[in-house]
Amino acid sequence: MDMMLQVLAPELLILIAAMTLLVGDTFWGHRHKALTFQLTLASIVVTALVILASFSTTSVQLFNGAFIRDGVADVLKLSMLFMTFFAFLFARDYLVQRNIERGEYYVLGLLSLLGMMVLASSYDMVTLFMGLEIMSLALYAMIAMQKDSGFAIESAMKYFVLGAMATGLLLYGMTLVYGNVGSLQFATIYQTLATTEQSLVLSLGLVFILVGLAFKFGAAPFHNWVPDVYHGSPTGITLFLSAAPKIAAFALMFRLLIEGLEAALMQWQSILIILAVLSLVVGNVIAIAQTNLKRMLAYSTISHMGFIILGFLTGNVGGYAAAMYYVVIYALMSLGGFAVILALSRKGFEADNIVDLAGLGKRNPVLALVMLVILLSMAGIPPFVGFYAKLVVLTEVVEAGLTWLAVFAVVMSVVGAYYYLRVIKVMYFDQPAAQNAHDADFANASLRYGLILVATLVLMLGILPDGLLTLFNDVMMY
Amino acid sequence: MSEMIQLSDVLLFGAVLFVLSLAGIFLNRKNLIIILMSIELMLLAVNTNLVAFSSFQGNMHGQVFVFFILTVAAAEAAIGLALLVLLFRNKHSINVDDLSEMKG
Amino acid sequence: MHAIFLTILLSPLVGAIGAGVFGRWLGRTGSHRITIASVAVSAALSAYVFYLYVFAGAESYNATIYTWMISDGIRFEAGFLVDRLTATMMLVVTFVSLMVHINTIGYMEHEEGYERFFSYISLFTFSMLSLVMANNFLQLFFGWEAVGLVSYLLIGFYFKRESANQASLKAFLVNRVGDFGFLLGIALVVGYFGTLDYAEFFDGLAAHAGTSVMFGDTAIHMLTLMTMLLFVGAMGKSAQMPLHVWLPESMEGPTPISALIHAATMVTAGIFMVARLSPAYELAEGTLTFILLTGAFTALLMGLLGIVQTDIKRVVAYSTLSQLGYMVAALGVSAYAAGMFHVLTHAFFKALLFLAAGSVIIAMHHDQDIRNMGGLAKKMPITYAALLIGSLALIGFPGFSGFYSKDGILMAISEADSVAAQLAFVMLLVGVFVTAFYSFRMFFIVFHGKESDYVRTHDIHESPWVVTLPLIALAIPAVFFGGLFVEPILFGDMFADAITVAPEHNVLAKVAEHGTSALDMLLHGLMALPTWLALAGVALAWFLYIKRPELAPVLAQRFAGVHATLRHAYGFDRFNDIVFVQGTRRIGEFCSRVTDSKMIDGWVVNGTANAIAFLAAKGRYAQTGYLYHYAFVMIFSLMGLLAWALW
Amino acid sequence: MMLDINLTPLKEGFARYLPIGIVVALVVLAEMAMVLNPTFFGLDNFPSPVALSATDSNTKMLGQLLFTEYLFAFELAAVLLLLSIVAAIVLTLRRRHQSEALYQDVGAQVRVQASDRLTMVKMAPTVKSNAPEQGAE
Repeated sequence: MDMMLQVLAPELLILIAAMTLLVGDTFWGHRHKALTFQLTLASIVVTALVILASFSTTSVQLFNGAFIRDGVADVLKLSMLFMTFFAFLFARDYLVQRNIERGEYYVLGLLSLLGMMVLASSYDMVTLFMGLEIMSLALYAMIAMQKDSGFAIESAMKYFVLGAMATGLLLYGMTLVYGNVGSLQFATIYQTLATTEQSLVLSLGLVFILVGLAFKFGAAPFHNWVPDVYHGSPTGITLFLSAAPKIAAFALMFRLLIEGLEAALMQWQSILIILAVLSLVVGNVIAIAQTNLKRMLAYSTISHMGFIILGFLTGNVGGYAAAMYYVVIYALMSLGGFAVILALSRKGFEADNIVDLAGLGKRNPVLALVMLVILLSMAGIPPFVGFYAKLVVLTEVVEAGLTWLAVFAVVMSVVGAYYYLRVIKVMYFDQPAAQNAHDADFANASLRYGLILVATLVLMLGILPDGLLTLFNDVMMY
Repeated sequence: MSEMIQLSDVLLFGAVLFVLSLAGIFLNRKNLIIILMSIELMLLAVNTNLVAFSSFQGNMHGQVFVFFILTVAAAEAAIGLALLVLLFRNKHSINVDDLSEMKG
Repeated sequence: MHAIFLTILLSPLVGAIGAGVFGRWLGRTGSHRITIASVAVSAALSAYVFYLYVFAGAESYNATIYTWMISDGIRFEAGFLVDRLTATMMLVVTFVSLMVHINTIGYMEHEEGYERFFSYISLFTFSMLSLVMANNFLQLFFGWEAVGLVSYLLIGFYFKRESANQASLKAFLVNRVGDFGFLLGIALVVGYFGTLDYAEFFDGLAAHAGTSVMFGDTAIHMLTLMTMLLFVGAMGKSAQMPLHVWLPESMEGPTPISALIHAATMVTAGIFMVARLSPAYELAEGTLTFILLTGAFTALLMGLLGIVQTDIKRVVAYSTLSQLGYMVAALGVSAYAAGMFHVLTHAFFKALLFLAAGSVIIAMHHDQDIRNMGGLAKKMPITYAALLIGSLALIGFPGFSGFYSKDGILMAISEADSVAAQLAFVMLLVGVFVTAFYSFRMFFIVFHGKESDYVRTHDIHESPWVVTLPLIALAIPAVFFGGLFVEPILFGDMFADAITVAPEHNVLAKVAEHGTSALDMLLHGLMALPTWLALAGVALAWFLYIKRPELAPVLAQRFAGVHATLRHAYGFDRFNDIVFVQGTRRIGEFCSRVTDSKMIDGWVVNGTANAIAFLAAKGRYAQTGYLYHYAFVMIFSLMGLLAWALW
Repeated sequence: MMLDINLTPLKEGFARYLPIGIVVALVVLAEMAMVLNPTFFGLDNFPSPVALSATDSNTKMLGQLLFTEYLFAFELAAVLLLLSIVAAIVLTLRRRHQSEALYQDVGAQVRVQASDRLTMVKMAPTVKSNAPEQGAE
């Protein structure tokens, strides 16, 4: 029992924090407005410390193999905690200005985080499904919390309906796998599939599962929700939405497809190739036509998801580690990108058009520099870490014998570099519109220093990329 | 014995339900409530599958899964309806066509 | 040594970051102090290193200081390879950069973005140093790209000017074309040699001397292809035809930049690269011939264009293009030392010319049109002397730096016995005449000649000391550097350990038979054709612009029968234009209009971009905003994937 | 329905769209039926399940699984339900600002202090006029 508590400690801590805040906020909410916020951040830090303290690459299973804690789970959870911490920290002022920031916001956020952590640790379909639903439902509600915004509600509704549909497709696929194998547990499924011949039934189930997974990733052609939701959500929530849940989507894909269905590689590899190619095209090409920065970043997300899928479809451990590396790096860059929009927004003004960045190089050199670093990194230009992440994935793709796919991905990246550079050009060479001509100062210090930290990380990880990657490779091997 | 129910009969029934619910989502252009109902129907189709497999294979896991899906369906309905209420307050309509401010 | 090299490299970076990030707090004075101090440190240490290597005979240094990553046995590193070639380049880069830094204080005095400018030029110095000090292709490429990027930023420095934005974009794009070749070349290096390190690459050359690359059934000599691709990169950076188009337009940037980047350092990166990789080029005859002809054509054709320019900076810019052609031509006959020698002398006198031109521009209140100048000699004597020295060096007047290096190149080419070399020799000889003519045309119009209305009505005076001091400092090497170093560089062993020349290619050894000392060269030069051609050019310029300026209408009449268009001549420029340039310019215009604009810009660059933009615009429509459309897309895709998986 | 305007064009779009929609739905169904048919799921592969004997209790079996193997998921289900309650309340509860007068905040009434109701203000007997300055503003 002691061991069980220790293994479950991260999830339990987050759950306890959420429950405490839910009740506590009604008592202290009027007087100590910042207390809930501070406690939320504190609980995230404590949880991260607990994970770090008990970090190990050996795997422990609980509940007859419904729950697993291994190196991958720990690394993913740490990344999620990191992203969530900064998403909350960056967004606070923005949310306060728009009357979104209430105790329940943090409760929902923590519960969503709980769902993601459960996903990262799930080892059977039921746990996986529950984690997914807890994460998703909390996200739908968080987006709609800006009740006076038609955009926010519209995007929440679209996300909800399409997300529920995708969940339905995913579930349908899972039932067929269950029907084929007779078990819900990934370990059993893996063993059964490894020893039996694959049937058409499994193929059918796999298609449904992949459609569901592709939706959660936001991979084309199941990407339509991404731009609308990223655009319509309050930026403070887009920030959250674009970082940690993508890591959770990675966990979902890793547990279900790799740990459960890896034996069916031949059946899912070709489908993943289609998804990756379409994502790279759609993401990079349509982003060019965007005038809204949030939408542009959303399309760029789609292209990044293409890269992550590239890592998966190699079908070997190095590829999965590369995909994990990429998703964490992507989340970090996305966090920074949306936080820059946050830093520029004021009450009653969303700085989410690309032209709103005009002249930023003059108005706020530090912020412009941060954005420059992030955009160059997203474009995959050395020495920033984005380059390295792309390189690692491409190396694995080439090693898997899919050179044409790697070349294609490089070409699409070059196309993609255009729209990132365009933003840089606007920042440094364009004149700001009259209403933006003032100096853009940082609203608060945490945003300023947090952003500098993110940019520094993007640079430092690019210069010293090996440590993190080695860690990811190690936990993947276990 | 041909009048006995085969597993494939149940599965086909589930498939029909499933496709009906899909069609309900993308063919319906007016009422959001119908979309919410379609989502419920989709989960029902999944449940049908699970119960059928569980019964024909003689293991209980599928039936347990059904319990969780039912729970989730309830939670989804609650949130879906809450969103619907918000939407109606905001736009005074639950018309699916009115959900198109964002595009491109 | 290690620490010294690191300090030399990183000191400008510190300055750049200081002025760039903290410029707001440092203010104008603080910014220029920190950057100048940092570059001065580099320059002083470089001088020390130069002394160590060239006079004290230090051993060449090759070490890796940091390994970035290792992938498939290929190491991605940063390191230094310092020998005499590098040490010389380092000194030139840091010295010219220091002069330009100081000059900038005066030139940019009243400009916005002062701190930013200093940050950029320090950053440029850092990039250029990392390029020349590299011991591997990765770092070379990093420096290569970084100088390109900073150059782009600097050309577009006056970003409020549309033309500056266009020019910076053009420079960036044209350089991309070159870089594409360069990158492919590096890819071949990695593919065949499995290393990025120069030393390992050189070691592997012998084994690959006969290797071929198969394209279908055609075999291509691998080293020729590789060196050719690398040279395409050099063509972009060193502005060789047809990738020269960006350099004249880059004059949109502030003048100190033109001096630093577009005359003294960056544009010579290509020549440096070829010299550095001389062991590989020695094994690729085809590439060498191509290089020779590219250089010769650039030297002559770009020189001709210089004749008709009316913008003072553009005259100097075209002369830069032409001189780069000389350097490249020297590389083409394996006279790497001669090419490098011209790089060095050119760095001094061209920086001098640009800064002097900048001084004139300051005096003219940022008017750059030479037709508005005239008779400035008395008003700004220092600038006058500087420009005169620079021009004499440029045309190769006996005794000046440029004389030794240019004569070295010409003699080297005359000793090579291929047909291509003979053709090149003739073109370069004509080029000498042309160079002298346009240089002194500009000189006479600006400083002698009739004072224009503008000059008469405005108060024009000498520039402040921060501008003139670098002029004096640069004038000294522009006069003496050539004579002092001609013997060790061309005929001695100055670059012996850095440059490899196959015995059968060694034209400089044949040149040496005529005598190796500066005095020998001087005596020989006095009797040789180039000197007289140069003097003839000067004389013609003098005659047409000083002695008999009224001759223009007469000449215009005389040539009327030959060229019908001459009737429309309305001045000397037009006259010159038609007599000397028109034919060339027609071709040039055709090239620029059809080849450049239509085919390259229009079809390849813009065509792809337009197609993608079109796709993007159409693709947006798929995002209709309607929920049921999204659902339908999903189901439709599901249908497709099901079909794919089940059949 | 709720909004009668623009109903005709809507219906036109619907009518044009309906056939493709139905075709796609039918194709998906057909594709699923390719697998979900007696070849794979006939009685040969899956014989009819044996009826449970009287001593077996389905409920008991379910319960046993639910509280052992699926205990974690069961707890998560509780979290999920709580989450949906919180979310639904947060989203739909609204403070009626327009009719605030109708509601009493008991806590505020209890907490109120005398100083909140009445404040003594010290005023100068006369106020110096500074009209010109105001005019300038």
